[in-house]
Formats: sequence, C-alpha cells, structure tokens
Amino acid sequence: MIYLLLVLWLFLAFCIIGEKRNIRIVIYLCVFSFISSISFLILGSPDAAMAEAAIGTFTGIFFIICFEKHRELRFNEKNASVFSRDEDPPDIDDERAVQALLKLRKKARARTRGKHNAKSILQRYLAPGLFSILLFILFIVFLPGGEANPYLRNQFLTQFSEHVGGENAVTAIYLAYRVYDTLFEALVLVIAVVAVIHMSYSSDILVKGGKPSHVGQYVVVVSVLRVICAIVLLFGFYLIMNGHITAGGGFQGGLFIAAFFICRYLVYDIYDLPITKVIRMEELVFLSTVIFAVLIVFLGTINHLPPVFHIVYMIVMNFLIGLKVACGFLILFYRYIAIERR
Amino acid sequence: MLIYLVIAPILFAVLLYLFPTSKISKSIVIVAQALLVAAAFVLFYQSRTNEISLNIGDYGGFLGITLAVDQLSAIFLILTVVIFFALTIYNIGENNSKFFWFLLFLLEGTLIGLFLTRDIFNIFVLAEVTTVLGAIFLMYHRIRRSMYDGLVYLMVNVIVMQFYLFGIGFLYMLTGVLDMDQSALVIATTLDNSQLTLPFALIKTAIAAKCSLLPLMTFLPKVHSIPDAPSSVGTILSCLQVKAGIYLFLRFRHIFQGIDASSFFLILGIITAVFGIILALGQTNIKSILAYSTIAQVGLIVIGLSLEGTYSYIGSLYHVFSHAIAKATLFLSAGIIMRVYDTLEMSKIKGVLKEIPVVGFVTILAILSMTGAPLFSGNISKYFMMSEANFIIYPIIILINLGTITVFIKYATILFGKMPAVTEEEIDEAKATGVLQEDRDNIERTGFFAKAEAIILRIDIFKEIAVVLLAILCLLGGIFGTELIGLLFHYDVVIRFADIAEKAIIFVCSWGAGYFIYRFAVKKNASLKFIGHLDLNFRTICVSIGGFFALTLLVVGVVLS
Amino acid sequence: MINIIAILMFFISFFGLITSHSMIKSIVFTVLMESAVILFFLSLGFQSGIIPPIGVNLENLEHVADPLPQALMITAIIIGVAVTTIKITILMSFFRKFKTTDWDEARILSHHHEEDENNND
Amino acid sequence: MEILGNIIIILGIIFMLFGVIGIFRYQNFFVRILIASKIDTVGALTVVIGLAVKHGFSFFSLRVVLLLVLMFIINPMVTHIIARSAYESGQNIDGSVDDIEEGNE
Amino acid sequence: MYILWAMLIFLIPYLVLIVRGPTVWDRILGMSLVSTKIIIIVIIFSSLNHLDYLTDFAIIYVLLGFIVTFFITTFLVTRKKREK
Repeated sequence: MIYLLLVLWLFLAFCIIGEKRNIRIVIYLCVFSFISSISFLILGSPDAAMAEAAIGTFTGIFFIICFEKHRELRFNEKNASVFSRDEDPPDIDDERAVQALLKLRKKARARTRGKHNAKSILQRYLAPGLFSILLFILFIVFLPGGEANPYLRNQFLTQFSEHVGGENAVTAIYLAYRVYDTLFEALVLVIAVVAVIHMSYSSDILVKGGKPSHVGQYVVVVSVLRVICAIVLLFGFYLIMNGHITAGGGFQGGLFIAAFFICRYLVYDIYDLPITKVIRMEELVFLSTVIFAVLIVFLGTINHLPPVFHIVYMIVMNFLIGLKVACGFLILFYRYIAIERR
Repeated sequence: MLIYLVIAPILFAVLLYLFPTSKISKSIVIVAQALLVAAAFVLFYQSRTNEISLNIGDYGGFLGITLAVDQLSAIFLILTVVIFFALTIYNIGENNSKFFWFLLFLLEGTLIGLFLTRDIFNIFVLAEVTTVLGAIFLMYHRIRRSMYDGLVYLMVNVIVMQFYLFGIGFLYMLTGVLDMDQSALVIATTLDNSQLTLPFALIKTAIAAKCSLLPLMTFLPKVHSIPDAPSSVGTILSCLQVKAGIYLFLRFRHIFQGIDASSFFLILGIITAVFGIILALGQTNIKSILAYSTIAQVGLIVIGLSLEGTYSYIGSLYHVFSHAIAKATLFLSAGIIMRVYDTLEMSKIKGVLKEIPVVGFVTILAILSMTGAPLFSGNISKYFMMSEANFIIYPIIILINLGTITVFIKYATILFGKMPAVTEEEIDEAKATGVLQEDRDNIERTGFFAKAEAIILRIDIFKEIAVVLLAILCLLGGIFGTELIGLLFHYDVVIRFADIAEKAIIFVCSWGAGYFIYRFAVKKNASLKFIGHLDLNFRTICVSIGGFFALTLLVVGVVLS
Repeated sequence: MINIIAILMFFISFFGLITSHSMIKSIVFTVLMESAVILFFLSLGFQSGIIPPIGVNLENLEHVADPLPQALMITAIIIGVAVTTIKITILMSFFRKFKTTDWDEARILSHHHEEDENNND
Repeated sequence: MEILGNIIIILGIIFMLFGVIGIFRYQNFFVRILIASKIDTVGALTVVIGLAVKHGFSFFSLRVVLLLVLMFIINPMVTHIIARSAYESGQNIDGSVDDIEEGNE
Repeated sequence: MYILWAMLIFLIPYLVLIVRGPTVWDRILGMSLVSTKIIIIVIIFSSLNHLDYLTDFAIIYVLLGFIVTFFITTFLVTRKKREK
C-alpha cells in the first residue's frame, strides 16, 4: 500500500523535472508534500508527517508569491523592453550603467541560448541521466545489509516516560534528550528571519504598502473563512498544549498559529504589521527558551523534580517554541506578502 | 562550563540585536570577547590533565548529547577564540552596525559548538547554521557578485549536507547510536568494512567539499575572495570553516578506523595542493591568491595527516594552527590594503612597504611564516610533517613548498615599487564602467577618491594592532615551537639543530628557485592566467560532487578491500 | 525496499540538479532531495503494521516505530524550510537586479568585470 | 451495523467512480468541475458516514462527525473558489482553452 | 481495507488530471480532489489501526488544503486581472 503511494511520489518528481512552468511546479510541489506527509504517517511517524504537511503548505505559499512577482517583472519587462523603473530601485541611477548591464545581458542571453539550443533533448539528458543511474547503481551495490540496530530505540521507548514523562516519545526526545539540537533549530529560524529581512531587495523593515488580497468580493468565502480562522487558531493551541500526549507539539502548533495569520490576511486585507515589535518578541521568546532550557535541563534540575513538573516543563517549552515558530513564520509570510511582492 | 561557552556568545549576540540603539558600545564587545578567550584558555588548561565531558541532562546511556573537550577539540577551540579576538580588535574601530556583531558572535558560538560536540547529528545542525551565517555574512553589503556566489555557496553546501545526512542515516542504522565514541566502539567491535563503505563515502564527500579537498572545488576560494564582502568573513571562512572540515576529517577517521584510506587521501592531498598552487599562480587579485593558497595548504595538511606517525600528525595539526594565524594576518592586511588602494588588482597595487609600512612589514612576516622560514611557526610545522615522510613524499612536500614560495613571491610584488599616480581619466573611467552607483556607496570607499585628492589616508589604528598581534603570534609560534607543541599536544618533541640548518639551506635554495620560476615562467604567462580564471558553473559543481562520491566509493569498496 | 525508493528519489533530484538551467528549479530540487533523505530516515526499521511511538502502553516494542529519527527529521524539516526561504529571498533579489534566473546568464552577468579585464589583456 | 456501514461505503465508492469517469469524459472545464467536485463531495461524505456507522457510537465517530461538518462546509467552498476564479480570469464557458501559465525560461 | 485500496487507486486518475489537465484550473481542482482522497485515507488508516488521534490529521489536511488552494487561486485571478 505504501509502495503505491511512493510510486506516485516518484512520478510527481519526474513531472517536476520535465516541467518548465512555475505555477505547475508549485502545484506539483504541494501535492508532493501531501503525498510525502501521508507516507510518513503510514511509516509510523505522525509528528514528522504533521510538520511536513504544514511546511509543504508554507513552502508552496512562499514559492507562489515569488513566482507571481517573477512573472510580473518579466511581463513588465517584455512590454517595456527596458528595465522597469516603477519599483523605486535604489541601484538604477546611472543611465549608462543600466545600458551597460542591459547590453551585457543581451550578450549573455544570446551566448547561453545558443548553447542551450545547439543540443537536442537526448544530448542534454543522456549523459546526466547515465551518470545519475551509475551513481544509483553504485549506491545500491554498496548498500549495507543487515537489520537496523535497535539499541537507542529500545532505550528511548522503555525509558522516556520515566525520565521525561508524557506519552509522546518524539516530543520527549526533542524537548528533553535532544533539547540542545532544538535550540539550534530555533536559532536557524531566528537567523532565517534576520537573513530574509537583510537580504531582500528592499531594505526597509516595516511592512507597509503591500498589495491587498482581493478576497473581499467573495462574500461567501469570506464569511466561511472567518469561521475557519478561529478553528485554525484553536487547533494550533490544541496541538501545542497536547504536544506531549498526542502527535503535534511546538513546531506544528506554531505553524498553525502562523497559518491563522495567513487566513487573517486573506479576510481582512491586513498587510501592515508592527513587524519590529514581532521581531523583538521573537527574539525575546528565543532568549527565554534558551534560558528556560538552561535552567531546567542543562543544569540537571529536571532529574530532581517530581514527575508532575516534567509535564509542566514540556507544556511551557512547547508553548515557547510554538510562539517562537509562529512569530518566525509570521514575519516571513508578511515579509513575502508585503515586500517581496511589492 | 562547556555548554556556556557555546550558549553565551549566542545569547550575547541575540541580546545585542535586541539592544535599542543601532551602534554598540565597543567596550562591551571587547570585554565579552576577552571573557570568552579567558574561558577557553581555562577550559584548555583543565582539559590538559583529563578529558572533560558533559552529558546534557545527565541521561546517560548515550541518550542525550555529549559535549567534550579533548586535545583535538582544545586546539581548534583555542584557534577559534584567538582568531575571533583578533577580528574583534580589527573591526572595533569601524562603524559597524549591530548586525555585524550579531553575525560575528553567532558564528563564534556555532563554530565553538561544532568543535565541542560529540553528536553526529548535532554536527549536521551546527554545520547548517554556520553555512547560513557565512552566506549572510558574505552578502553583508548586498552587492552584485556576492549574491551569485553566496547563492552557489549556500546551495552547494545544502546539497553536500544532504549527502552527510544520508551517511548519518546509515551510520545510525548500523550502530544504533549517534555518539561518536560509542559508534566508533560499535564499529570496531561488530561491523565489517563492506558494510561501512557507503556511509564512509557519503560522509567523506561532504567533508571533502567542506574543506575543499575536491580538486575541482573552485567555488570555495571564489567565495572566500569575494571583493565586496568584508575581509573578516574571508578570514573566518578561510581560516576556520575550512579547518572545521579538517577537524571533521579527523573525527570521522577515528570513527571509521577499520577503513584505511590514507593512501587515497594522500594522493588526493597531493592533487589538491598542486591544483591549488597552479590556480593561485593564475590569480590577479590579492584576496584570490590568498584563498587559493589556502587550498594548497589544505592539501599539504591532508598529506601530513595521511602519513603514519606521531610527528607528522602533530606537524599537520600545528600547521593548521600556524597556517590559520598567518592566513588571518594576510587576509586582514589585504583588507587594509584594499582600503588604501581601493582595489584588489595586483597590477594596481605597488609599494605597500613605503605607503603603509606597518602593514607591509606584517605581510613580510606572515609570508615568511607561510613559506616555512626558520624561526617562524610554519617552519616548525613543516619540519615535523617532513620528518617522517618517506623518500617519495619528502621531495613532493619540498616541491609543494617551492610552489607556495613562488605564489608568495608573486604576492610579495605588491610590497615594492612605486605607488601609481591616479590621473583624472582613470577616475572618470572608474565612475563610468558598469559599476552601479549602489556598489560604490555601499562599501565605504575612502581610498580611491582620497588618493585622487592627494590626501594621505589615516588608517584605523585598531586594524594595525590586530594584524601586528597576529604577526607576533606567528613569530612566537616559531621561536617557542617545541614549548608550544608540548603545551598543545602534551607531547615532547625534539628539534635537531642539524636538521634546522639543512631546512634553512633548502629554504634559501627554494626562495632562489622560486624567484627564478616566478621571473621566467609565471610572470607573464597567459595560460596560467586562463587556468586561474576557470570557473565551474553550478551544474558542474554538482557533477563533481557526484563524481567524487563515486570515486570514493569505488576506491574504498573495490581497490582498497 | 522503501530505502531504495528514497535513494531513487535522491538521485532523481540529483539528476534534476545537474540538468536544470533554472535557479528556481534547482531550489525545488534541493527541497525534493531533503524529502528523499527524510523518507530514508523514517523508513529505518520499518515493518508492516507499524504504529507510532505514542501512548503509555508500549510494551509490545516489536511494532513501535523508532522515535529518534522522527525527532531528528523534525529538526531537519525546519532547518530545510529556513534555508529554503533564505534561498528564495536571495534568488528574488538577484532576479530583481539582473532580470534573469538562468545559471549561466547569472554567472556571466555577475562576473562581467573580470571578463572584461580578461578581454582587454 | 457492520454490513450497513459496508453498504454505505461501497455506495460512496461508486459515487466517486462516477466522478472519475466524468472527469475524463467531458471536454469543458466547467462541466468537469461540476461533476468532479459534486460527486466527490458526496462520495467522500458517504464514505465517512459509512465509517462512522461501522464504528457505532464511539469517540471516534464523534470526531469523524466533526470532520464531516468541516468537510461539508469546505469542499463546496473550494469548488466555488476555483470555478469563480476560472470564470473571472476569462476561462471561456464554451470550452476553449485560455491558459494563463507561462514558462520560466 | 478494501476502501483504502479503492482510495489509493482513485489517486491515480486525479494525478493524471493534475499532470495532464489542459488548464491550470484543472490542476488546482485535481489538487483539492487529491487532498480529499488523502483525508479519507487518513480516517480509514486510523480506524484500521485503532489510533483515534490520527483523525487530527484529517482536520489538518482539510484546513491546509483549503488554505493552499485558496491562496493559489487568489494569486492567479489577481494576476490575470492585472494583466488585462
């Protein structure tokens, strides 16, 4: 049963290779992530499946915002045949520089196009295909045999409820045994937020002047979305608070809270956000996560606390991580919607 | 103690970013850095007697993550804090935003974490963090070339880390643990080599790309020498990130004890060194020369590590140390030179010794250390490296050193001569050539226009202090070489005076030969220049990664077994 | 068997990486590569009828999935998406500046200073 | 109860089969979306109801019924959005293709 | 069990619709149909293995599928309007 799903999964990957249109790539990618999520679920890992489904949605949304902008810029360029000047570019002041760049690009395009067109499809794909197949065969030939060594698995499964508590072994691992990894994971998100703010085209931090979502005209949809907004938010908090008992946890719940803000953007056309405050809050939450982890786990306090406090620790930690992830993805989303799209 | 050395810089960085003012008080930064250096030295002193380790959360049974300092980690830890301290002094006089310090401290914390951790998956996480931070740092000024190179750097590193992750998967499947020491134990006791070939090849591919061991990996020096990036990032990437690759190389060699691929890596190291030298000779840009010579030195270090014997091992590790410090000196002084001359092109830089005597003098010291002159740290490391080489490797190392000397003779030409006068036309031309306005504004370009107005530039005193300190370290590492090795490696070494004299003669001869090679074969060689500007596109880099993987797999699986 | 599918996926995306001229598609293929590795990790110790490691009564350890790869893969997924957003941002600011997403064109455009100097010599 | 549930489920599957046939039979997009989405919604709801019936009155059934309500609202809404967007963006009713995609090269 | 197989087999024509569909709207429709099938697969999977908490996943897929579909259609229709 899982094999059929995985064959479909491979089929979608092949489709992505042969596809040149960006919109289709996004659609394939979304279906791809749905199918991988359900495969992960069948493989017995609901936490990873939930993270994959939510992340797939967010990746699809980020991609589609950028592709739309990509397309718009190309469209403008095709119609105007010069670099578009409507979007307050700080770099195009010197007319001569623009002309030089334009000429150069024409030359570059002619050169590369000539190279691309000179080869037929077979020539283009035969050698890389054979190379990939060779690597695959080598990989298969040297595949190590033998069963998986279950040492750590058995240790975790037998001891997690005694050491950490809760009912979800995965949450126990990433909140207690490997919380050090989790801190760096949160750090990566902080860095991603800072990087996206620093490296995007526009250098201002405030998100204002984005485009509205144009959903207001769909009256039926808006009224349904309002209900769904609430459900999404509630569901996010449910996932965070029940992270130690069932599948879910800080990351997944945080992603859902961020999804709530997407719905909110769609319904109310809110694209100006006090983003500096959210960034500050994100970093404060990160700091408190680190300090909390230091106090409870790194100092070894958790081993001396009664089991009830383990549950409290997990809930608080899940909540902090959830808030952190929610803030991070909220900033990323609004950055994309308001600045990358502008 | 151990964990705070990692967490404190990160917390400090985030606090700095949260700080309401945009400019950071310099004393805070320098005090924090000094505290870190002190903590690292205390840790180093403690770890001399016995290995310090910390199991996070005290779970035992390899359930949690273990941090530990042993001899190897301690060396890299000391190196990291020393170089970051120098970088802090170097940048303290500049009007850097808090974002700069944020990145610097985060990089320091994650690099220290990379050297301390004993968990295989934790290495993946930290390597990703350092990669991302490096890419952001490269694009600190957000200008043209850095964007393309930064994207390539990020993409290639992400792809390579997927190979590494795959390798971890197999390793976890086979051993059932993620702890390095325990998995080494399990591998040594229960597994045979045929099972380990695939994870070995996967992980070595990733590590080789990290320390640019692949002969075709020209993207890494290209990234190190991006002209628009701050020179601090070139220093960090070239001195520490690449050395982190070597650190991982050693760690994983310990894990895969059964697989003896030293001859393979010996050949690879020789190829890398030769390629690095040839490519470095073809460069026309001072930062590129330094970056490509790093590749050559990495090749040399790998040769030394692949030779059997304690002396060559110690010599190679000491070379990591001495090379990193000399290279940091050169990179930072190149940054000052770039400030003054507003260019990195060798043809336009002349008479550094006369214009900025301190930097010129420091550059001479660092070059002498790099090329292995007597009394410098490079000499000590190369001495030990060669002391156990056999009759084939010995001349090869001397030849590689000759190549290095030739490269640095080429580099030294910037020191002499007369500073070229700048005419009005040149200024106009510089304004007119396709340089976008933003690029000019973003870097604080004081030099070019200042020179045109015949104003002698005032150089930041802190920058000079930083490079002078590093140069003094080079000299100290040479004079007190045996004592320092005793301190770092806990191993008493003896240097025979006769050998030193022999080395000195070889060194002088090499300089003579190097000068002749430079004068008659390198100076106006168009084909070398062509080779130096060879550039792989992204697809070819991916193919070379795959090719390296297949090669390693075949060599380890078929030839060596 | 599942790990072979994951490996196949890994090399399909590798094939995509070495053939695609578009930066956008390269980013998409790195996303696919990450999912291949994630599938491989999660398939460690798979047998049919496996149940998630959730619940208090996990006495019958035979059919419970390994929790450690799952925790690791959540980390890998989050890191992957963070890196992907950075890549998209760099790509978009690159595209706005140079109006191209082709690797070869981008290379020529961003290195054109050096090329000019080479031609002059 | 078991048999009744199975019958309802099989009914749902037959509904879905009709939907699949309808997708490939008609050339016009609006006909396709009408058939596919309507029949799909009905089929999905029927299958879910069948499952709930099969399980009897339990916690699982309660959750499934909650889901049923959600699907009952959301599925037609998705169809509505797609059809309306297609219409507004100039998809012709008479079936000629007006594609708005474009390549990246 | 037979329902699971039926749903899996139903996935194939919908994937064909996604890949082949002449217009982009067909592809989006296919996406929403696939997400419906996956929801049913999850419910059946949870009922077969007696894992009640997996029904959460059905809710997740419903909500996420809705958000993605909605986002893509909104973007496409605004783009089309602007270009006219």
